[in-house]
Amino acid sequence: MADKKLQLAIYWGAACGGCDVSILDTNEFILDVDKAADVRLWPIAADGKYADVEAMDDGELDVTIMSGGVRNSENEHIAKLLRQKSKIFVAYGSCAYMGGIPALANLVPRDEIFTRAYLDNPSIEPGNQTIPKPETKVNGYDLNIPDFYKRVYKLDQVIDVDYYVPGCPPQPDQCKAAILALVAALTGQADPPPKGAVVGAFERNLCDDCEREKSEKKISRFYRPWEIMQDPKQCLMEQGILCAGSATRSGCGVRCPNSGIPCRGCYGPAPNVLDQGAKLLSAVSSIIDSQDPAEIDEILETLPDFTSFANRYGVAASLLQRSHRQ
Amino acid sequence: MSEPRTGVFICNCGTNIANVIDVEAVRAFALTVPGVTVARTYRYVCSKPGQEMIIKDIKEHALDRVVVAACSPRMHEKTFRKACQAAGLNPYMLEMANIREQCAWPHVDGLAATEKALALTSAAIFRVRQQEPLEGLTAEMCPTTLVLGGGIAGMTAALELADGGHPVVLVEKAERLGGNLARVDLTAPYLDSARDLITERITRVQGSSKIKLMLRSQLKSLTGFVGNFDAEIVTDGGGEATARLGNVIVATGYKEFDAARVTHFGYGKLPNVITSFELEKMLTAGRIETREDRKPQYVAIIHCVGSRSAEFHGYCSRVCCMTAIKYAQEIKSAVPSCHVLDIYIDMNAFGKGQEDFYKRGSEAKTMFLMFGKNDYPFIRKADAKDDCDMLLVMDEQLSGKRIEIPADLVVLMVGMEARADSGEVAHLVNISRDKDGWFIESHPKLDPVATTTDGIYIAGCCAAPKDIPDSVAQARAAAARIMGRIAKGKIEIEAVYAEVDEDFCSGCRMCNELCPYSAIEYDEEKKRSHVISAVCKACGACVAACPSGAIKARHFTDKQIFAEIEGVLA
Amino acid sequence: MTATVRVNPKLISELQSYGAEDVQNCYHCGNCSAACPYSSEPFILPRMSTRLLQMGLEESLRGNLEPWLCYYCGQCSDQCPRDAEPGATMMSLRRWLTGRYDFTGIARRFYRSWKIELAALIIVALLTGAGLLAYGFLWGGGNLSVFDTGGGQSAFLPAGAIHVVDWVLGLMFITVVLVNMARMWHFTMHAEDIPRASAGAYLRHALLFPLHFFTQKRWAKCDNNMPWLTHLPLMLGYLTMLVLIMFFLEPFQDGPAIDWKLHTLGYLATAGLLVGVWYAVRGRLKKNVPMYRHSHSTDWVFVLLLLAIVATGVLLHVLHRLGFGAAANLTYVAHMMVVVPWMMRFPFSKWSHMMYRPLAMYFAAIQTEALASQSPQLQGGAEDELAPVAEAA
Amino acid sequence: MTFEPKIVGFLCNWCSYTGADLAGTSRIHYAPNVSVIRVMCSARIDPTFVLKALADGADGVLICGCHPGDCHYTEGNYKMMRRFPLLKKLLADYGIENDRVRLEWVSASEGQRFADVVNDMTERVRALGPSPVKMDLATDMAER
Repeated sequence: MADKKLQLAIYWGAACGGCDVSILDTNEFILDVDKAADVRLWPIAADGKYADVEAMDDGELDVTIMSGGVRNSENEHIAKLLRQKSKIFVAYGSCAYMGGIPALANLVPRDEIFTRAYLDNPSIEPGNQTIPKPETKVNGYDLNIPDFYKRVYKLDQVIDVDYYVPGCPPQPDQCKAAILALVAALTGQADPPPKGAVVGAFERNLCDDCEREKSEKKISRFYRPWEIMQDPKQCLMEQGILCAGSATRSGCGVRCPNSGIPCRGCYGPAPNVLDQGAKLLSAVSSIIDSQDPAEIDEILETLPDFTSFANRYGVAASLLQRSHRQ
Repeated sequence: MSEPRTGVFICNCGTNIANVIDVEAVRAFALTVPGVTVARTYRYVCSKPGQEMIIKDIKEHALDRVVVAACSPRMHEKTFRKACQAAGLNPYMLEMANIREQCAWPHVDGLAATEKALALTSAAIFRVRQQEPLEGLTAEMCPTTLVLGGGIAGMTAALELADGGHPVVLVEKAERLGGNLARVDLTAPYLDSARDLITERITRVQGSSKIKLMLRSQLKSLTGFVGNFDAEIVTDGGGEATARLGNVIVATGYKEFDAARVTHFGYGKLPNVITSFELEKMLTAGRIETREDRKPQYVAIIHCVGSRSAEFHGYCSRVCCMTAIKYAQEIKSAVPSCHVLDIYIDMNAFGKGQEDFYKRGSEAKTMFLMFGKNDYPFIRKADAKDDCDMLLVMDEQLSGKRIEIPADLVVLMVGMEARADSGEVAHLVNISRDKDGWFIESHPKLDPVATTTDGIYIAGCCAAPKDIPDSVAQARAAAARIMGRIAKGKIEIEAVYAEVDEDFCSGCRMCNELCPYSAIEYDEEKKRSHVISAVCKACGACVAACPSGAIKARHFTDKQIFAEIEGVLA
Repeated sequence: MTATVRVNPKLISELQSYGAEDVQNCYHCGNCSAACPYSSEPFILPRMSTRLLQMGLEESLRGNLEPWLCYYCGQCSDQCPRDAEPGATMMSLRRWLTGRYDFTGIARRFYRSWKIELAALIIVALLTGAGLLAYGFLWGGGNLSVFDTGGGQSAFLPAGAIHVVDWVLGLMFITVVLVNMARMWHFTMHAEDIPRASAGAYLRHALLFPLHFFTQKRWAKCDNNMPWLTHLPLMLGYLTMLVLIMFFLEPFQDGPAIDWKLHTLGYLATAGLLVGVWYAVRGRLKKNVPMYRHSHSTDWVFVLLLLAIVATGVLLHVLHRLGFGAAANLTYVAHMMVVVPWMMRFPFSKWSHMMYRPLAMYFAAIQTEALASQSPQLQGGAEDELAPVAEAA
Repeated sequence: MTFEPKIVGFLCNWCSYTGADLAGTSRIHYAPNVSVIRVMCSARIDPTFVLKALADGADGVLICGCHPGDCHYTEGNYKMMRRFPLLKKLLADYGIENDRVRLEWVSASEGQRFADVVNDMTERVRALGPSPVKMDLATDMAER
């Protein structure tokens, strides 16, 4: 099938579009991709309709690269549709992989989100507050919008995913490497990675690639990055700056810590870790330098909204997945 | 992994379990769990026939895993592990479900208890599926012992080992041997001379070919683990030495309480208020006189200076009471005309010969006056008309009277406290200290000379105030413990310990500070942390904290515990 | 208790000359007070007195009634785990107190050295002897062989004259004892930290003194009341004799005619004295009762003199009745040579405890009441048993 | 019929597990709702265990360790002491009621105390009703 061009679809679910940009960030490589493949669907680059996809045969697509998770019925519909039509389905980016930033909303019940967005929002013209409904009649016509689910799902909670490319967004080189690996596999030049593999990332954690000097750790208070003059050489965690690097898979090229920003954990948990947030929690709290409950609480006071930090990209992927407040 | 073949054995424990729990139901349930090959109930699984039943089944059904639902694993885990071993199955392929202590006994409602028994058993079956055969390690045992401190305890330990034919490195900070005992004249209760006690030892230590004596020296660093320590020792004037060691005995002793801290007594201001050690000097010199070179007519001895007080140390320093009685008698014999007043809180005269000694003190016409805890007497200069130099004022407990005590010489029985450098020492050899700075033993009653760090032993007053016999006993005990291990030649290392998977370790060093035994080493080249199996005690602190999930607690892996959780809730 | 008192390490040695032995051995376990049948708030004997002695708190000791509340049954000494002999301590304290109460200071000398005492006694005895003989020959009957007035002749030693001697000596020593008793009252009832008692209190308990004086009933509380039983005849016999001699000497001594009423009394008294003395001597020799275990020289003087008095008394009576006038008179002189020193010792020796003890009972009751009125939890206790008569009265 | 909560207990081997055994040997009766998982030290208890137990349907989780200062491993329990408050924050953010997860110090000699803790915890969780997590994951997909 060497002569036949690679059939490729790129789509987005509950995502910001950054992932598509990261694909474009591969620069001229994108042209090679174009040479090697028919891009059958890619909203940000080419026009395409649901109907065209529906018209395809099952498995007609070789690869679908989807970014974003599932927040609404449209996301789910298209995800399922593309799954049906493709041989290989790649969850691309942290949202597709773990729910990502949108999944932070899982910590808040839907109705609260609506209240905040459509009723209490100061930018809404008074008296005109309305919560959008899936079906509405506008002068005789049925107007349909996707219905907004109770929570965000990572892709593999809705469909069967073959490969994952983590990152918010994935680092262009990694993206390139991933695509090349898939092409190689499809063209029979190499064995395909095992199903469910995380491609475009390493089997180790960030600290391994972080150049900052590390020593034994004890923390007597935490600082937000802007609160102190940081030592550019020393491990951020040791300086009291909460950094997710130790609990996060490497592959990003240590971009954040290298620029003085603590790791946010977008590449997800270590290969054999069940819950990234819980692991970071366990590590960070263990090194607090106190044996006195009151003092421990004080130290933790300097650590605002830890939950959202530790699960910034992973609420949907975490063991509890969402807030269970009734 | 091929489908496991698990045997489940449910114990009736006579009627202990069977009366409350429907063991047959448990058995029936076990058989429904995938991977269970046989399930049996038996009257006493721990009995000989019970164990034989297990062995037989392991062989006949080629079982590769065993679950025993019976009493607490703290009771019989060893028993059943042996049984597995006897059948050629690795002992770590056994898991127990505690359906007696934590189910049959504390629960009355049979139905609910059986429910719980099912949960516990399924947890065990799930867990055992994840278990792996484990082997312990062995390591060499270096016969050399490092003894820190050349006091009576240190010297005794060193000699004990040397006499047993084992090499010893004896490190003493000061420029002479003898420690605090060398500052003492006679000893209670038999009034034999301290000098005699130590000179014999000092000469033997100096003469011994087995003992490498290092005066004016200190331990600088200690690395490695039991049987395989490496020590760096520095000597004043720049000498440095290294030594390979198997074990360490810490006998660093104590320091006397600084009497100046108790303001009531005006120590340092009133010339004739002296400490017990200053009196010892006088006694050794054989002349008991005031600063004005007068023979004292009244000598007041105050007990518990710094000890048993809310302000300073809460504990009793143990030797002061009898030492005070000793002084009363020595002073009396030196200055017969002199009146001795012994001012105490309680008279602690436990142990051999001490009660009689106390009585003899009374017969020597010592006046015993009792003061209340934290209600110290205070001392003032006497007036010209008085026939004494100072007056002590206090509330006497036995008469309930507020009294005034004449004194020409006041002796303060200063207590013992942990040495200022005990913190460093503890850190160096990696043992812990209690709130008062004394080194903590592995078990206060059952294991008083060992510490929580394998291969490190403590003897004498560095562990807590004690008298000479107890210090010597501890020293010899520590030496004996070590000789026992040297005799064994090799040391077995438990199969249960933590190990780092270097592929996943990212060298973040989160775990390094967490180990209470400093079992975690960081390899600068590899940029990996590593657990010294022999030092690890398998608490699992590092495992839970490792953000990369790179540390594995053998026999308590995440997988196994996850499985157990699933089993309980299945 | 704000007043600060000075301890005196020397006192304890001083007390040794009064018979205190192992006081300093006591470490105040309190077994003695638990065993003591007399110990009850506010008089915790013998522990408190022992403590005061150990500490040499003279003031407090001097004002302390407790030694007098003790009868030396010895149960404390038996119970003592440290052989501190609390009983002996109390005994020695009684001697010491006697010395303290005595304003003449003679008692202290006697207690401190038996030589002085013996010398004093001998001198007095000799003086008495010489005096009587001189009187007999020069101013009395003049005829040694005449004992009584039966033969019409006047007796060698006329009862009237002797009577006067008795009275003079008696009054002299009674005064001394009374003064000492007054001092005792002052020391004990006006001591530090003892509440002043009301006159009413003194009246209410007044009957305790005679009660205890005649019966020593409190002593009977000892588990072994044999000592009390044997002491009673001695005591009563002694008192009877005293009365007979002080008030009925003439009819008792004179005449060939016998006044049977008086004589029966006399014989009974003599018997009583004999029993008492015999028991005391036997006890002191066999040391079978704790109270006799630690005899002080003065104790021996006491019993021996008593023995001598009884013996000479009896002999004199016999000789007189058999008609050996001369022998009787000489015996009489001998008799007097013992009686006078004996009477002289009265205020300065153990003897005086017959006054101090009942007095102490009396004061104790008053103190208890006074203290009780201060702190209610003392209600009952010693008061109950010290003041049975108070109610009766 | 009344709701019987299913509670998972994580007990340290040296103090709490022995304490629980003691409750049994001294025949102190307590609620059968807590099933115990033995770990060597409370420091081994990874917050993941707690989350997993809740995710797998436990109505509550009880963690027991040696009293502070009493740890067999000298200071393991302090590590748990440090993790717990942060874990409680996280659980609160996930909408798990406070009483469902609990940390208690139980020594080897405190059989009675263990029984009391179990009874009290069982009552509190019973009062809360079944775990929201349980029902939620079940119905989630359906209702979206």
